[in-house]
Formats: sequence, structure tokens, C-alpha cells
Amino acid sequence: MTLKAVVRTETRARVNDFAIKLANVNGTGSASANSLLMKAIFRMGIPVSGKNLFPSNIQGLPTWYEIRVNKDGHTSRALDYDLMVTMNAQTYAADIAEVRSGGYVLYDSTWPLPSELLRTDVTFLGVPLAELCAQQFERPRDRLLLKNICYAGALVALLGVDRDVIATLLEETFGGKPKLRDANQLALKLGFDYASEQLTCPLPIHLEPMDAKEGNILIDGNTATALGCLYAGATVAAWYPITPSTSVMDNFASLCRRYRVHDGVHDYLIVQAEDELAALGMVVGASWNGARAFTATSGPGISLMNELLGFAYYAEIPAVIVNVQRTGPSTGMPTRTQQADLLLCAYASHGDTKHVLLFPANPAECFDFAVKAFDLAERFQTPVLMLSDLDIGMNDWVVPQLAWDDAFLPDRGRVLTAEELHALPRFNRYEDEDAEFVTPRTLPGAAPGGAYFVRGSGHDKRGAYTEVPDKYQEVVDRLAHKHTAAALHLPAPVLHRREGARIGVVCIGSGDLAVREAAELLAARDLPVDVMRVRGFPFPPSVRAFLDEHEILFVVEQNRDAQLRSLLVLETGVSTARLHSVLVYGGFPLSAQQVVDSIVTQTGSE
Amino acid sequence: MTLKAVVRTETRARVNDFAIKLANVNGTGSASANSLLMKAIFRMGIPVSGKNLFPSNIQGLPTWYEIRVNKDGHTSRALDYDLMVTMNAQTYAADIAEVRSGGYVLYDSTWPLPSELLRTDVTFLGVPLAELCAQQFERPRDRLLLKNICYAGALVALLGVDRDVIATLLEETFGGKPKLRDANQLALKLGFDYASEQLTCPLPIHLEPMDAKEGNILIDGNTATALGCLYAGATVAAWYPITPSTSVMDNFASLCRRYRVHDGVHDYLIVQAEDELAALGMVVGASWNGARAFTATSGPGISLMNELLGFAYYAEIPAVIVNVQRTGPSTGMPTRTQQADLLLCAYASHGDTKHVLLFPANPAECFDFAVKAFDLAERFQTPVLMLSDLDIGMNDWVVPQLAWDDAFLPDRGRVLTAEELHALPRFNRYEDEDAEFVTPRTLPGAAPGGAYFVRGSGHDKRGAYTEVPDKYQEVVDRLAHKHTAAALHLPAPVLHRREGARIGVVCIGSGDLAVREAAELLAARDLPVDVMRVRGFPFPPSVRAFLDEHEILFVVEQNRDAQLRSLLVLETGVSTARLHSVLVYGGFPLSAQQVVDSIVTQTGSE
Amino acid sequence: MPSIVKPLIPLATLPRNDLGLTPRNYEGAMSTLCAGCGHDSVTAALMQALFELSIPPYKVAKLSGIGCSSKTTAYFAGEAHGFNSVHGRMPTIATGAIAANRELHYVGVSGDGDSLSIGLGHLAHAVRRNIRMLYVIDNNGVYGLTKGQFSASADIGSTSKKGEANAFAPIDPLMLALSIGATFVARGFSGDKERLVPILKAGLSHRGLALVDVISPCVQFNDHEGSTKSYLFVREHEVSATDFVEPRETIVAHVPDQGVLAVPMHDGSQMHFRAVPAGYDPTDRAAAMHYLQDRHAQGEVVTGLVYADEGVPDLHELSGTPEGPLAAVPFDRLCPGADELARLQDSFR
Amino acid sequence: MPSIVKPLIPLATLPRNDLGLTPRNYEGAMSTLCAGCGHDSVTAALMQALFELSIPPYKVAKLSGIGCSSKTTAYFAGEAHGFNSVHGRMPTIATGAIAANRELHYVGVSGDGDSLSIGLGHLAHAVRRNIRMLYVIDNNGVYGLTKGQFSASADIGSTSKKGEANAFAPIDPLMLALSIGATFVARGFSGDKERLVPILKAGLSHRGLALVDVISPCVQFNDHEGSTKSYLFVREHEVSATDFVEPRETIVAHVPDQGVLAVPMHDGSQMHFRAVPAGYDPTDRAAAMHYLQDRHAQGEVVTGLVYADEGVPDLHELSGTPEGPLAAVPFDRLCPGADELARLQDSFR
Ligand SMILES: Cc1ncc(C[n+]2csc(CCOP(=O)(O)OP(=O)(O)O)c2C)c(N)n1
Ligand SMILES: Cc1ncc(C[n+]2csc(CCOP(=O)(O)OP(=O)(O)O)c2C)c(N)n1
Ligand code: SF4
Ligand code: SF4
Ligand SMILES: [Mg+2]
Ligand SMILES: [Mg+2]
Repeated sequence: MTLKAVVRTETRARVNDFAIKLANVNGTGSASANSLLMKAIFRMGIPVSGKNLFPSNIQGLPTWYEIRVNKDGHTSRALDYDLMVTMNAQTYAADIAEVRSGGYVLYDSTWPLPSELLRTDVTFLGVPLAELCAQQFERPRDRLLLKNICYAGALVALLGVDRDVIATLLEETFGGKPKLRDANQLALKLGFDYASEQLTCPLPIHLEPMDAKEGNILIDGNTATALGCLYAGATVAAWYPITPSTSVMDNFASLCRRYRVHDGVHDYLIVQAEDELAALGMVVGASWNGARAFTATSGPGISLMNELLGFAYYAEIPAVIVNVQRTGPSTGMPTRTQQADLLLCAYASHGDTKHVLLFPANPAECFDFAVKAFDLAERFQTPVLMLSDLDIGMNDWVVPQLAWDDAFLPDRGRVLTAEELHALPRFNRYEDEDAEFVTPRTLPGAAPGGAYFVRGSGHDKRGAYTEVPDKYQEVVDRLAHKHTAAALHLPAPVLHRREGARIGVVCIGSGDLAVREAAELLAARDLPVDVMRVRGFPFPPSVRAFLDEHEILFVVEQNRDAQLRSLLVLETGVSTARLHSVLVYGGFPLSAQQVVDSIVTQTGSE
Repeated sequence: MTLKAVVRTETRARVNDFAIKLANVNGTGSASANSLLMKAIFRMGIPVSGKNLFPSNIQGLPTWYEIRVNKDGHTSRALDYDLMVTMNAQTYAADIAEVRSGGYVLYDSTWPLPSELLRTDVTFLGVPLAELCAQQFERPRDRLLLKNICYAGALVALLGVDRDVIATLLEETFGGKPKLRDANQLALKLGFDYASEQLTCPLPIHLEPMDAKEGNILIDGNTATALGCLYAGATVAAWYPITPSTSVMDNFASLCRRYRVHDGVHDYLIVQAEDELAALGMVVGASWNGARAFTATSGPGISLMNELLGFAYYAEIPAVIVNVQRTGPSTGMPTRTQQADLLLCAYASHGDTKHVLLFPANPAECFDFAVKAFDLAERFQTPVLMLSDLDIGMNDWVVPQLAWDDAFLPDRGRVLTAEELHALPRFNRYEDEDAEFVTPRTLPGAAPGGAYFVRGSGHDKRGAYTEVPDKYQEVVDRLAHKHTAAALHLPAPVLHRREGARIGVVCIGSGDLAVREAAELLAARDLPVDVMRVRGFPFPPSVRAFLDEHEILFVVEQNRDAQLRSLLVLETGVSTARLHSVLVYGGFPLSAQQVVDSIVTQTGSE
Repeated sequence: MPSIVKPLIPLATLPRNDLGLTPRNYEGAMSTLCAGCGHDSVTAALMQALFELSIPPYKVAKLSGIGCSSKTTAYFAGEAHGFNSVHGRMPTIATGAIAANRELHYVGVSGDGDSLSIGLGHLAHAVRRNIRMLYVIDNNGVYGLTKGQFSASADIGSTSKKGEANAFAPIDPLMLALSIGATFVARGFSGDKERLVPILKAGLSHRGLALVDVISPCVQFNDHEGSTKSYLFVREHEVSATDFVEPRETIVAHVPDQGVLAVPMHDGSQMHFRAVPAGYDPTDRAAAMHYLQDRHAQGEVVTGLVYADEGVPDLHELSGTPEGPLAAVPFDRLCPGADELARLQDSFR
Repeated sequence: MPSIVKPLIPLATLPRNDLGLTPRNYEGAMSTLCAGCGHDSVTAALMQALFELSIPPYKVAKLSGIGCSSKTTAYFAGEAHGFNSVHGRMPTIATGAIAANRELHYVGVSGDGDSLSIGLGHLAHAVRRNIRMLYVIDNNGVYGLTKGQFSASADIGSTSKKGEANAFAPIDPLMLALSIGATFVARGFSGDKERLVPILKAGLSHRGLALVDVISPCVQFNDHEGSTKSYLFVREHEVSATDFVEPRETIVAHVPDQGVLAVPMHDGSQMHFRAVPAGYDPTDRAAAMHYLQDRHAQGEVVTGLVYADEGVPDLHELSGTPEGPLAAVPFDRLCPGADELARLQDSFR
């Protein structure tokens, strides 16, 4: 096989609208090269997304990275790839099969590709990466590692990435380490030069600078969540490591080291707990004692936190829990995304319990909702769970720059001051409810006379143990009302309406972009739909109103059992029969095409 | 105050139809006296129930016992008492206030009752219990303890309890211990003689022998459950003590000591685990290894078992979990009853999970369903949770004698024999599903070639780790189908139909008797209702059919959040709006009156 | 755990501490434990220790799990905040609470079931983090509240009320704690208030986690080997009812400075207590473990301060937190503000 | 944990054991751990031990929790049943499995995170019950799979890949186990297969729970004090990428019979191993603990069989169960039948 033999050209140019997928081996250093490309495209002002599809392994298994570029801002996951970079011999066949007809495959031509892989409807772009690196670098480690930068260089040429942008990025990354910088620059140049000389550059699919970058940043959800916790004033954090939530705490720790150390004093305390039960116990203990405290975990951790979630609900203690969802059940696929903890989180723990949930759709909302979570937890004296997911949490997203209002004051809820306390004839913990059914609390040690006894056992308004039905009911009934009252303090659902839409589509969290893109695609097929994205639980009345407005309703979510639909049915009273499901739960981020296909099929509009 | 002054007579005789309540102090030995009475009434062939309303305490707090006698078999908890025995000075006022107008109060007249307690519309029956005992018994311990038997003696006279029956019972209990027997007989006689001589005996409310006993036994649900586990062939049990489930394991242990020790060999192994997570882990390990294994717990234990429940669901390992429900949330009221773990048990654990549930209504069903639970768990290779409650589990119930068919063979599900295994080209754990979506398993060590790898991580049909969406989905989709398939193997709902009923009433578990009595009371008010008691989850189609048949539907359950209604809505598709709730969740067993009142009010039939 | 309020009978002659408070100020709700329960004696010793140290009650936080022992946090220092959490998780609540506010005095009360079974991992890690608190285990060898199952501290051969013998080796919380680096371990006996109060005071003053194991007999369910017969005896010869709890006298005894004290328990059995000898060096961890094992092999229970090391920093010292409560750091010191957020985001481009 | 099947290259010269099986029969799926990971060496030693003991692979049950270490049950004895459970709960699964069938050979593989944090309570209670199994901890001082957090066995002052120093005292699983009555504790080093195999064989033959702590370096995240610089050094001087895992050589070393062996770790630091000396008496619990503490204070890691007591019955012996598997007792011996049920119910009237 010679290189030239398989090169074919496509004529139709697709500028700033294509998807590429890079197939790598885990632990070989490809992530840096891939995100370099992604970042460069972002800097060129072009809407872009990067999805890291990685295994639950440290070294040796297949891993993929997908970059989608779309001038109209549709950057949910693409399902057909215009260009595949195949760096993993284990998965050659499957990877090459995934390229769309007419697309491209970039491969390491140091060795020939097995002939059975040679599809005739795609263009193979060979770059002798290993050979190029072997010529220039001595050490095996460098040769292996720099192959990645080398293919990045080829892509810079093929896709028309701005070379200045790339140069600046390399400078920023390795500026302080000249040796490293030089090696990377050289590797990049090797790939670039080879492609420029040997291949037709740029490809019909290529980039041109835009201005979509203005006011935007590139950030992953876990970093944004950590920032939110920092800005909300969280001082105590307790956690147990678990993918994909670990980087929430990693980021919180480094932000604290940066912003919370004054004269050697650390205004924070992070405890790596012995397990998730302990982590939530610590958050509850700290919150009871007046600190803003949180934990971050994923599904298995939530399962383990069940007992204490019920305790905090019943004893009315604030707690913020970030659940970065992954694919279940059980250990499931730890590095794959899903939205399958909705039901569990809504009603976690035995007995009658209901929790307050927040559903961010992207890192910007992770920041805002993290701040909101503390306000809600303290205002309503109850656990608040923010349900992000692996797609949001661990992928880089382009979002508007985060904003902060310096006038912001945390809502600490009803905490009695010493004066207020003294003005009371007698302080009873669960008495004197306000319009939202919240009763005032006191902080331990703050003032004499404020003591009360926290318990998860049956208690009356005074907090005293009771086994008297009426006294017990008085308290749990108030809790139910309090939960309902929280609805109006949650972020309202986001509506996208379209002229003449009879169909309503409900979505949640990271489904946002795909569903909005799907709505455009459907409109183009004369199937206009209104979209509502719910952002919190319990649902405000507007959710029910949207459902009532539409004859046909679809609920798009990433789980098998239609859990969002379940919550909607249970809490709005709409019947299951009215809510059709679009369920995608294979573990990869949602793509617009999946939504379109399902709705088209179900409405018989094919 | 003199005794005679407050004695008034009621003329209307109420034979075999009244309720008495005995107010005692915990730890003073009243339970034996109370159950002696209850047992005597049972032996007289009269339908009777005894409800023990006890505190979460070992000694010193108020405790009550309620006996309801009803010739028509309506023995759900009564709310108005014809006779109150007040043995607890702490609660005199409240107890006396509870007696119906025209009723009776039996008190210890050694000391006068405070005059403010003397209602004029009830008859006070004074028996100088302390004095009588002080005259006859030396030791303080005996004086205290035998006061109980003394009031029992008075009740024997007042209510017309068969003296031969009582004599036999005492003989049976203390036969081998003459001293004890004599003391008890004496105490009984003291009370009996005093009442016979000083009071008008029998009261208009009194007993007459019947023949309702034939073929019945008196048994509590936890004993029956233990018996079921014994008969089902359970060999491994693991548990962590928790009220009100502890006696399941206590009974299982004593049954095993009695029936499972052959020539010194113990055909069972019971492990008191370090916590509930461990208990379920042990059950899962043992079941995987081919033993029938179970655990018994209550709400907090279920919360802690969440992670492993999801694991067993996904890895498809049988497990039997008995949940004797108590009042939640959190520690709640450990000695009070509720049906508030329905939602949690149905969907326990993160990710998409669905479990198989059984809802016994009485000890007889505890026995049958316990046996059934093992068959289901092994047939469907999944956790099966039997949801009993404190009322069923810890109170004595009159139920038909338990039956056993010696032809019974346990359904061990699809376990490959060595021959079947060898006949296969290759054994793949999650392949070759049958019509019920069950795939065959092998037992460790049974034969070479049968090995497979159990994991809670994403796996394909072979049981191999996978992160490939299709392969992952293939398995979890089958699990969903398997769950649905189980519906037809669960005990069918029990229907009680009435001519002309437009209203359907759905109930569950221990609500049975009260709802059936309520149906009669409603019929008497020209409000005929059909009753359906669901007995398992997932629901078979007949449940949906019943709902569809009725214009107006009520769901009667003992929790705040209408959890059964939620399950019905989610799994049958009927809208919440169609299901009206009757919710009683103060912690005491359900009474017919509560159901009638609620339905009458809600239907506007007052 | 009903909070029955005790009648307040003013007694002019009550002693006063440095704060001018009387022992009354350190009382709590009326106990609902069984008459004679060892736990009530521990409660009394705790009140005394807090009183003697002149700790303001409202600056005390009382934490517990679930069990008869855990109920006792309601029975002392009624003016202190109490936190009766869930079974076995008290150490985690304590860790969080202490993280938020290092200025309070933390008293954890737990049981042998609560701390040595379901909560064993948490206890171990609290010890490892050396959080500053007094951690009392009311150790009765049984699960009192759930009616008499063996706990992990039950001795081999102990028999339950139902007559079954325990087969498994006991866990000694002090040995366990020492093996993982505890900085303060001591043992007391509920019946010996005289020795217990100073131990509790020492624990309250310790730099980190002070683990005090208190042998605290359960008058209801604690029947050891020698008493099997005695229990059967009672059954044979006495009026018996399964729910009858005989009111008992609290066992009182004083472990001598030297030699072994044999204390008869309610069930007729005997426990052998030995106070650490006069020259005992509580700063040598290996020797302490050796001593405990040695005496245990002789069937003796060592009481007293077994090991203490004031040289190990607590969680806060290790974390470099402010001197006052973390929870009290003003918001403007915690929130970097809008400008800083803008600056930071330059790196996200 | 993908199960990549290894190519089967028939080798005529392979040794055979008493069953006529070759080491090949004890292999499993291809490891997906990092090249050079200590855990793979432990796996190899396990294969060897099972092979040498001529244990039929299908009579082996392999149990694990979650972690890189826990994945390794897939990498040996492919013809044995494997059970990869959830994080920290392996001891509970093992207890149940063993209860059901005492005839299999149980090999548990866990990590220091799995067994000393989330699973610590279960480990302790499995030790206490003396269930018959080989319990291996692949101890690397870090959470490998979740990318390098400190585990509870990390030494004070160890630094993480991110440069933070661990502040908390390490838990030595052997000390912990000894303090609660373990009947077999030993330590090996993944790099010293020659000494590890006999220890594993001894453990497989033990009457109860044999706890074997194996120091098993994580080539990815295990950076000790001395190596902080070395890590920084690498960062300064080498091509660095956050997701790059350098393929490494497995560390191999042989701890001498006497004296201390200093083994250089991947990160440039050194670990000091000391084999128990020739005359060492592994039957004295107190002495064993003393020895461990003593050597630890010297910065040495003791390897070898530290303590063994074959005199303590295992769970089955204590429970009087049948000699064969409980799971195999025929149903008619388990079910008392209809007549007996009728008879029993006479007492319910
Ligand atoms: C999760 C959970 N499991 C079980 C229980 C039941 N329970 C209450 S107290 C207790 C044991 C108490 O024993 P211990 O800690 O020794 O206290 P004691 O009563 O002996 O003082 C148990 C098992 C519970 N409350 N929560
Ligand atoms: C309940 C739960 N919490 C957290 C995790 C994430 N997790 C996976 S492995 C692991 C730690 C592994 O450490 P260790 O046991 O030492 O194994 P190693 O990888 O170091 O061999 C953690 C925390 C999980 N799988 N389940
Ligand atoms: S049961 Fe035992 S531990 Fe509980 S209160 Fe009574 S004596 Fe004390
Ligand atoms: S991360 Fe560490 S423990 Fe995990 S496989 Fe790699 S070297 Fe081994
Ligand atoms: Mg106890
Ligand atoms: Mg590790």
C-alpha cells in the first residue's frame, strides 16, 4: 500500500462544521495533545466541544477524544465523524468503521495499515509519526509521548488551525521549561510540515476564525462546582475519592490553597474521609455547627449516604452534596455518563423523605447552582443535592464567563442571634415556623439558652423525644410542606418556545445542548417543538403548566427507567401515558441525532 | 372518694364485641399478664387481637396493650375503648380520657384516684391490687410483678373469661415450676375473688365461648417468617439487631436449634454481622455459593444496604431480605409501625434498579411469602424484599393453622448441573435467557468449566467487563424485562367485591383487616366499595385492571407520602389524580374507623 | 429517650465551681435507663468532671450514636447542645463539628455496639485524625437497647440471657486504638466514680482524641459465664416474666491503688479490676499494649490512664486553621470576589 | 478490568504439579494494570502458590473489592470463580461464601484503601470470626485506581504526586489485626517472590483467616518523602504530560535472612525491609506486636511470618456445621415437614 493510492479528495467544503474523533491508548499522553487542539479551536473563536471517552483504567486500554466544531453553536456530541485519528492498533477496525462515508482517517504510516481495513469510501491520510519522532528524539519515552504532538501538528495543517494560537498555547504551557517547550514545538512542526508537504491542506473540512469566543471561557463542570463552593464560602469539605467527582475536591483544594491561605492561616479544612458515610456525617456535623460544608461523590456514594440523608432531612440540618453521576447500576461504568440517580436522590432513605435537587446543564450552571445549593440548604435546613454528571463534570465546555456580584450575601437561613434568643421566653427548635415552614435554629456554643437536642428519633416541636402520633405528625407534616415551599426558590425551568409547537419536550442537565439542537433539526422537518429544561426538584407550578399546555410530550433523559418522567408523574400528577420517553443510556453524552430519531419514530413522522 | 360512689351500671350487653386497653409501665412484667388474657380469649374460640404499643425503652416508660374482641372477626385496632386498665400513674389522665362514654376504668384502689380524673360518664372499678399483693407476698419483686396477674384475675371475673382455660394456661406456663405456678394462681385468685365479691360481674361487655378457634393459631409475624425461612431450607442467615426485626432471627435461631441439629451437626450458620452492610454482603456471598440465605432488618438497615442491593440486582445474585418496617424517617419511632419503605425498597440503590417485593398482611402470609421469597430470589436471581411491619411482626395474630405440602420442592432456578455444563460449547453467564429473561448460573466449585466472574461493573453477556454501550445495554435491558416477568410469579392481589360498588379501595399489608372492616361499615352506610389488596411488586396486569374498573379509587396506606400510590402510578400508568389517598402514619396499627372517616369525608358522603 | 425534666429543688448548700455554677447546672433530663444501669453512673461522673473543670455548659457539645449508652447525652448538661446521631456514625459527626468549631468542648458517648461493630471504622479513623474530643465508650459487652445480643467486646464464653455462649474473641478498644496510634487511652469502671472522674477530666483536657473505655454493667442483659447458672437459678426459683426488669442497685466499688479488686456483678459473676500500678509509665505505647495483654491473659481488666501522648498535634493543628471557629470566619475573607474571579478566568481561555 | 485473553502458546517443558497441571492452568486474563505495577507480581506469586499446592483451580474462589488491587482476581486462576464485589465489602462476601461452602479455597485480594478505610470494620470482624481464607492486601499506600490519594497506610510525610504531604499516622494492618486477635499475620514484598510464595502457601494452609500484607508499589502515584524532589526533578527535566504513564520495570529484590535490605523504589526513595530473624518465635502475640513496633520505629518494614496460631477454631468449627458444604445439605434434612409443622403449632394455641 502506498500513501498516494488511497488519497481521494472531497470537494464540498465544510467550514467550522465537522467532528473529529481521536482514538488513543490510555496513559500514552494523548490527552494533552487533544486538549491543545480543542483549546486552539476555542481561541479561534469557533464554538467547539471536546468529549473525553476514557476507560476505567490507568494505562493501556482504549480511550477516545471527540471534537465537534459547529459555527451555530451546536456542540452536543456528534455521532458521525468526518475525521478519525487512529492511534490505537487494538481498535483500528472499529474506529475506521465509524468514519462517515467521504470522511478521513489519519493514521501512523510508519507501518502499513492491514489491507482489510482499507475502506474505499474514505480518505486515508498517512503520516509516519513514529518514524518522524524516532528520527528526532533519543529517548523511548519522548518518542512515544511526542507522537501525540506530532499528529496534532498534522491536524493543525489539515484543519487550518491558527499557528499563532498554537504557538502561544505551547508557550503558555511550557514557557518556564525551555527543553520541554522546544521538544513540543519540534514535534508539532514535524507533523505540520509533513502534512503540508505530503497531503492536501487544508481539507475541505476546516476551520476559519470566528468571534464566538468573546466573553466565553473553557471550563469543566467539576472546576466550576469547586469555584462555586469557594465563592459560597464553604469552609469544611469532606469526601471519599470516586470517579467522576474526584476533581471537584481536587479543584476545591487547590483553589483554597490559592485563595484561602492568609498569613499561613488556612480558612478551610478538607477531610479525606474513610468512606462516604463518614463524609456525609462530617458535612452534617459541620453544618450543624454553623459552617458551610459539602461533599462530592457519585452514585455508589449516594447509596452509602442514604441513612444520613434521611437523618439530616428529619433533624433539619443543612448539607450540600454534589453528585457527579456516572453509569450505574452498582459500580457500573465509572468513566461513562448517565442521569440515573434521580429517583434515588429525590427520595433517598427509608421512611417518608423528600430532598431538594438541582440539575445544572453545564459548568456555568455548576458554578451558580453550587452557590445556590448552600443558600437553599441553609434556608430550608435540609440536604440539597446537586446532580451533575460525568459529561458536565469532566469535559471542557465553552460557557459564558462566570459572573459574581460583590453585593452577594449568603442566605444563612433562620439562625437566631443571641439577642433574638434572649427575647424568647423559651427556645423550641421546631416551633415558630415561617411562611415557608422553616423554624429557627441556634448554633452550638453561640449563646447560653440556645441549646437543643438533635435527634433522628421521633420528636415534637420542642425537639423532645416523642412517640405520640399527633406530635410526631405535626413535625413530619411541616417537613412535607417545607419541601413543597422550596420549589419557588429553585432555578425556574428554562423554556425555548417555537411558533406552532404542539409537542413539548422536557429535558434535564447535560441533555440541554443536544435537545436544543434536536429542536432545530425537528423544526427543519416541520416538527416544531417547545423545549423545557427542568433545573430543580421539587418542581414549581410552571413545570406542570408546560405539561398541560402540550398535547404530546417527550421526556428526554439518560437512563433506562425514565426516572425524570417518574418524578414528573409523581409530583405534577400528569399521567405516565402522556409522557413519552426518549432514553439514551449507553454511557456516552447525548447527541441531537438520537433525540431526533426517537421523536421522529415515535410521532410517526418518518 | 369511695368506690361505690362512682360505680354505675350499663344495661346494654355487648357480648364478644368490645375493646379493652391496659396501660402499664414498661419493664414491670405486665406483658405476660396481658397475653395471658389474650390467649385465654383465643382459646375460648372468640376472634381476638392484641396490640402491644410499647416504647423504645427497657424499663420505666409507659406501655399499652389493646385487646379487641369481635365475634364477626373484625379485629383491627379499635379506637374507642370499653374498658381501660390504668396501671401507670404517669398516664392516668390521658388513659382515663380515652375510655368511651359509658365505659369502665379498672384501677388500683389501694390509693385513691385524684379527684380531677373522675369522669362522671364512666364507671370506675377499684381493685386494691397493691394491697392484696402486699398481704400475700413477701418480696417486693413478687408484689410488683404479681399485681399484673392480680388485675388479670379481676378481668377474668369482670369479662367472664373461662376459668378452666386460664387454669390450663397457667399450668402450661409454670407446670414445671410449682412455686411460680402457685404464686401466679394465688395472685389470679386474689383479683378474681375481689372482683367477684365487690363488683358486678360479669360486666355488660363480656365474653361467651364461640367456635372461631378451630384450625386457628395465635402467632406473631416474625415467628412465622422465621418458620418460613426454616421450611424454605435457608441455611445461612446474617443480621444486625434492630427493632422490630430482631425476633425474626431470634426465632430462626431457636427453630434451628430445635430442628436443624442432627447428631450434634448444625445444619445452619447464623452470623451476627458487624452492621447491615455486612449482613447483606454475607447473604449475597452465601447465595452466590448456593445456599439459601437471608437477612432481617428494618428501615435504617435497608438504607445501609442500598449499595449492595444494587450490586446483587446487577450481578444477578439471589438474596432474601426481610424488612419489618417501623416508623421513619431516620431512627424515627423504633417501636411504632408504618409502611413507609415502599419506594425505597422498590428502587433501592443508585442507577436503574428495580426490586421484587412481597407484602404479607399477617403472620400466615409471612410464612408463605418467606418460602416464596427464596423461590423468587433463586428463580429470578435477584434480591427479594419481604415487607412486613411492626404490627404484623411483633403482635400476636389469630390466623389459620399454617399448612405445608411435603411434596414441596424448592425452586432453585436455573443452576447448571455438571452434565448440562459439559454439554455446552462454552458457558457464558448472561447468555441463553429463557422466556422470563433469566440466564443459567453455575455454583462455585461444582464442576470444572463453570467458572464466571461476578462483577458490579459494566459487563456483557459473557460477564466480561465492557464499556461498549450496546453490550452494556443488552444486559441491563434484559434485567428490566426480567423484573416485569416476575410479576406473574408473585402472589396475586386479593379482591373483595361488593354488589354495585363504584369505588375501589386498594390496600397493602397490615392494612388488610381494617380496610375489610371499613368496607363493611361503608356498605352499611350505602357506600359499597370493592377492595383490592396488593401482595407483590411488580404488579401483575390484574392490578391495573382493578384500577381501570373503578371510577373512584382510594389507596389506603400507612405513610405520609402515599408511597403505594406512587408505585401504582409509576408502574400501572394510572394518573395520580385518579387515586385518592387515605394516609394514617402516626405509628399505631390502622383502624377501620380511620379508613371510614377518610373515605366518607372525601366522597362527601357525610 | 423521653426528656423528663427533673424537679428543681434549690439546695443552698451545693458546691460552686469557678464559674459560680453548681452541679445542678450540669444535670440533664431524667434518665430513662434501667434502674442500676452502669451508664447512669458514667453520666454522673461526666457531670462531675465538667463541673470540676468549670466548663460552661453551653460551650459543651454532646454527641452520640444509638444505644442505651448513646441516650445518656440527654441526661447531663441540659444547657449544652446535644446531637444524638445514627448508629455508629458519631465519630464522623464529631469530626465535622470539630472542624467547624474548635472552640467547644466535645464529649462523645458511645456504646460497645456503636463503636466496635457498626462504627469501628469511624472510631479508628477519628483516632487517626486525633480530633480533639473526649470519647467515652460505655462498655457493657452487650447490645442493651436491642435486648442483649453479644457485642464485639463480649468475652469468649460469656453467655447471653438466653443461655448462648459467645464464641469470638473480644475486641479491646484500648488495644485497637493503641495499635493505630491513639494519643490517649484510659479505662474506668462505672462503679468507681472516684477514679473515673479524674480520668474524664484528663480526657477533657487532652490535646487530641481521648478514648476512655468505661466498663459499665448492663443490669438487664449482661450475664457472664459464671452467672449462667445464677441466671438459670433465678429462673428456677423466682417469679419470672420476660418483660420484667428488676430494679437494681448501682454497683459501687473502688479499685485500690495496688492489686486486684474483684467486683461482684449483678448477675453474680465477678470482674477483676486492676489499676495501673504506681510506677506505671503511660508514655510507652509498646509497653502499654504489652501490659494490657498481659493482664488480660490473667483475666484482669486494667483501669486507669494507660497511655497518653500530648506531643501529637490534633486535626486543626495539622490543618493550619484559624484559632477561632472556622464557622466564624467572615464571609468577605472567604469569598475572593468579582475581580479575582475575572482574573482567574483568564486562565480558562 | 477488561478480560483480555492471553495467547495460549503450548510449552512442552512446563513443570507439572501433583494434579498434572502446569502453571498455565493457574493463569488468568491479561492484566490491564500499569506496566511495572507491584500488584502484578503479587498475582504471579499467587499463581505460583496455588500451583505448588496443587489446588484444583475450579475449587478456588477469588474475592475482591474495588481498586487496582481488587482487579487482579481476574488475572489469575481463570478457571476459578471470581467475585469482584463493591468497595470495602469483600470480607463480608467472603464470610457468607465461606459459610455456605467450607470446601473451597478462598483467596481474597484487597487494597489498602479497600481494607483500611471503607472496609476496615469488615476486615476487623472477619479477623475476629477467623473465617478460613487467605486475605491479601496489596498495600501501596495510595488509592491507585482513583489516582493517587493517600491511603490510611501512607506514612507521615509521604507526599502525593501533587506534592502534598500526608499528616496522619499510618495504620499497619498487621498491628491492627494482632490487636484484635488475628491468628495468622505475615508480610511480604511484591518484589520478593521467593519469600512471598511460601508465605502465601502458608496462608492458604492456615486454619482460619491468614492476613498477608504485601508491600506492592504503585509505579504511578507512590511518591515518598525522599522522592518529592525526584518527582519535581522529573517534572523539570523531562517531557511531562499529565496522563502519561511511563512503562516501568517491575522492582525485584530478595530480602536477606539477616539484616535490612534497602530497596530503591520507582520514585527514587528507598524502603527498608527486614525479614524476621532466624530464631523469631511467631507464636507470641505480644512479642510480635512489640517487634513490629520496634522495627517500625527504626523505619524498617518487617517481612515474613509474624504471627501464627493454629490452635484457634475457624467459624465453621465454632458453629458445629457439617463437614461438607452447608449449601449441599439435602432439602429433606433442612425442612422439618408437614407433620412437624402441625406438631409445633400445638404450642401456638
Ligand atoms: C443502622 C441501625 N442498625 C441497628 C440499630 C438498632 N440498634 C439500636 S442500639 C443498638 C446496639 C446498641 O448497643 P451498644 O452500642 O453497645 O449500646 P448499649 O445499648 O449497650 O448501651 C442497635 C443494634 C439502629 N438503631 N440502627
Ligand atoms: C463506594 C465507593 N466509593 C469509592 C469508590 C472509588 N474507588 C475505587 S477504587 C478506590 C480506592 C482504591 O484504593 P486501594 O484499595 O488502595 O486499591 P489500589 O487501587 O491502590 O490497588 C476508590 C476510592 C468506589 N468504587 N466505591
Ligand atoms: S438495657 Fe442494660 S444498658 Fe440498657 S438501660 Fe437497661 S441496664 Fe442499661
Ligand atoms: S495506578 Fe498504581 S496501583 Fe494502579 S495499576 Fe497503576 S501502578 Fe498499579
Ligand atoms: Mg453495649
Ligand atoms: Mg492502594
